[in-house]
Amino acid sequence: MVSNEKLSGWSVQQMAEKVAHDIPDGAYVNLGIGIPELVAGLVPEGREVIYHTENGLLGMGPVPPAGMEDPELINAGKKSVTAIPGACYFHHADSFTMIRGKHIDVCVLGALQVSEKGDLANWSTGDPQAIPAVGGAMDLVAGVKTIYVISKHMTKTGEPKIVKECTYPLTGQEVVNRIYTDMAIIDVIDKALVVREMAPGVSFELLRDCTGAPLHRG
Amino acid sequence: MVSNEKLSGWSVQQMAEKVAHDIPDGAYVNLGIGIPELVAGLVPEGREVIYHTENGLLGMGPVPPAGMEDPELINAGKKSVTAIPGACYFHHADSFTMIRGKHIDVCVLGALQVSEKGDLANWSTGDPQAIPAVGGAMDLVAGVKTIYVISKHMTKTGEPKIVKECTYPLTGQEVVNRIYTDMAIIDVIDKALVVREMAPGVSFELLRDCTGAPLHRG
Amino acid sequence: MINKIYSSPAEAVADVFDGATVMISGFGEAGSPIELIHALIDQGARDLCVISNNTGSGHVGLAALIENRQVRKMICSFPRSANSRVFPELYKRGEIELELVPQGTLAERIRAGGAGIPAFYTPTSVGTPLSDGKETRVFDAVTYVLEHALQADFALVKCQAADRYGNLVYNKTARNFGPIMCTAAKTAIVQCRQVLDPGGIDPEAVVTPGIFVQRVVEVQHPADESLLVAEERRYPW
Amino acid sequence: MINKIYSSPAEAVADVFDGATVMISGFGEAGSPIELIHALIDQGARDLCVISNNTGSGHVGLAALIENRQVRKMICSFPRSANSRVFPELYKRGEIELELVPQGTLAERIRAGGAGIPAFYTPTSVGTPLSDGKETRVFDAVTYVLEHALQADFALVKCQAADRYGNLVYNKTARNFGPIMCTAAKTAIVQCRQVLDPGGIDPEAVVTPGIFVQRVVEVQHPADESLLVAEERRYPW
Repeated sequence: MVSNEKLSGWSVQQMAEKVAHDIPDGAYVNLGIGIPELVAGLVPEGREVIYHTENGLLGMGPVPPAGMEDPELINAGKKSVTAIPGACYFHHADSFTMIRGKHIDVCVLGALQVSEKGDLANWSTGDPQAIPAVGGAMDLVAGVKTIYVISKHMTKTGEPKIVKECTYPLTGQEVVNRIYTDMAIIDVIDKALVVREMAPGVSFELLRDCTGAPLHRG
Repeated sequence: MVSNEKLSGWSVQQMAEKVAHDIPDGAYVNLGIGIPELVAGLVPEGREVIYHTENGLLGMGPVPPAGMEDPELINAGKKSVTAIPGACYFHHADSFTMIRGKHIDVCVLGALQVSEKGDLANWSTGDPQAIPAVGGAMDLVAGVKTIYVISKHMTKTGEPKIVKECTYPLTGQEVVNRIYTDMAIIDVIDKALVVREMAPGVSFELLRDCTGAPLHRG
Repeated sequence: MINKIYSSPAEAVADVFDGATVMISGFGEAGSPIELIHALIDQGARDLCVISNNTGSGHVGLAALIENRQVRKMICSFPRSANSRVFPELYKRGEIELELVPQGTLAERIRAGGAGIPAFYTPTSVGTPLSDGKETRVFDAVTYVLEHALQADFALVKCQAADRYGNLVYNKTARNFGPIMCTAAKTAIVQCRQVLDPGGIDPEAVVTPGIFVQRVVEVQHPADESLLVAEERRYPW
Repeated sequence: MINKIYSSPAEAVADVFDGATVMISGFGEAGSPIELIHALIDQGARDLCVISNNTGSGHVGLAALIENRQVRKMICSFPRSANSRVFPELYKRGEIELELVPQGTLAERIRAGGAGIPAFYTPTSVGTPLSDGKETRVFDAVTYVLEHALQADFALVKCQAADRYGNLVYNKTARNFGPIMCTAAKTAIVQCRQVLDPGGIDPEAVVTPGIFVQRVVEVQHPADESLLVAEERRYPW
């Protein structure tokens, strides 16, 4: 295994920029908790994107200025947010009608593992000691039209996160459309991984060595 | 068969009064199209009853004065109505959540036939030439807690409408709780008909002769 | 910029194709998008499957669409009413198909279609001819029938006000099937009395979130269908 | 006269019985009916099955109810969060049951419980451990899992304003599970910041129609749970 230390790949900020670049004008987008939230601030000028948060807000705006937080206006990560003019509130069954009914265009999620078939594992390591918690992740991957994963290419211990078969419990089967890592952008097409772009300094051979499943040149 | 002409039973108005008398204070009530609509005007003083109309209004008020009709404020019979202070509007899926989810206390419906088991036929004579139309009747009988039928005891041609088995297509099975006719008030209890009250001049023997199923004294 | 406002009913319905499934809002005349329906008559798409609670009145709106022989099949709960002439006549002649659905089941099937639920169980219609041939199942000693979701290529819907995002509010009992039909159609086309600026609708009071709406067209003074029926008007005029 | 207004949280929760199933609104702290939960702690009903998206924060509200050992089982989608201490500890010791449900399935099961739908099919969780042992079925070449309705004896819900009929409006993302929980409980108990006269809520903007609500209690200034958690407060005080 190749250590992350040696890679001169994209920063988290650059990964989020790559995702943001691929979000089309007019899209309805749900951003997972954590790194995916960075994407909202990086969408190119001139595009209007509507953010959905599954706890009942369409038209989520940026974080409010300090002191202006409202504990009853939060996102799925339970952080304070704002609402744009033209936003609306709704209850949970209506919110998941948007998700499950394939009304949301893009969802950006983190990952523990992605398989070459597009299986995603991102909610549990299967550790019997851990408290299982799933939230809306399984609904999002089952219902959103396009699933983007944003993740480091390898784990902190240098194991590939992109694998032949996920060993962690699945969030969904054959659901991921594109993976953005610090090393590359990889599409899942017909249960196979196709490399779209590599970070500066990353060769196909290096990428292959850092990936646990066969890669195809795009 | 005994002809309707010979009976000195209750008037339609009196039948509706009997129904109205049995609607408890605070009840949520859906009234079928036609004679059942009379009930709303006859609820005893001092009771507050909330009327639901399945086309999306809870808190339906009386017919508006002439000239004040609003074509977008109608009841299930497509007649102009009003809304009381404290009314609310909602869409059809929410309206039938109220019905199917057993939130409505009482529904008053007309009948073609009622069986001794409480089966109701009120939407079709089965005539293959007729245009079938069901509306919300099947949902109402399946979901409302208490179903009252208000109907002439016999058909215009002197046939009993209360029968051993319905010959017309059913609206629902074992759904009717009480039948109000011009001759009597009859409960359906454990698949049997129990006479609660008879109109002046109606004897049990006469009632039995006019009914197509066994009757029990209450 | 997101702007779902179309300039005319004609432009909004231009791509309805032959054989399309079209949901049409309204309970009787209340909430029926008569200007959109008339635009669809002008446009001429044929062989349509129409999902609507009724079959229209007189010779305007949905009745006129049927009379113009653009509808192959109706899915509805109450196909006849005091002023419906067109559908009954075609039906008796065997020239139009009918799928009769209890009103609450119709609403729930549409809601399921919008919510990604392919099928559900309901107590409605058990033991009646309308569940003939359908799968039943017992839960907790009660029998239920399996019903399947309804989806459409287009929905034609009438509302009160909209913004450029497609957020909608309705008027009184004209709301009826509109909100659920918007969710269940690939392309929801809405006529509104008024277009407001974003934020012009209270975000707590939005009934249809814009995500469910693809096209909005302003019709400030929609025709009063009951008046047209009383005047025995026919469309096309 | 219909008057669903109760004088205090204590009076509103007085008849919650041992072994009851109780739905509790809220997504994290937003929409959590903390005064009703504290009244339930004072009241003391035990062996409860609680349906709520999370398991509470710190040592107040839902976390305090759990800490007071009144809860036998939690049904929720996300039982741990930054400030949840009580549930994880009991769970690890095997002293509380957990049924983990995907958030959208949780919402839909509650909605079904209120709508008279005993069961439905959903694509969520297919192929994952959360559908283990559940019935699956293919519609149009896609696999779905059968999920069953959730109902409750009581719902404890927080909203913004109510009238004596039980009509409710909510505040922003504190709406979340409140409206569907009111529909799915035999007795929906709601705390509101303000009681309005009938008609004081726009009939077009009512979120929960009064038919779904049995009891309303005014709590003008509900506690800010996050503040209590930050101050490490414990209930009972």
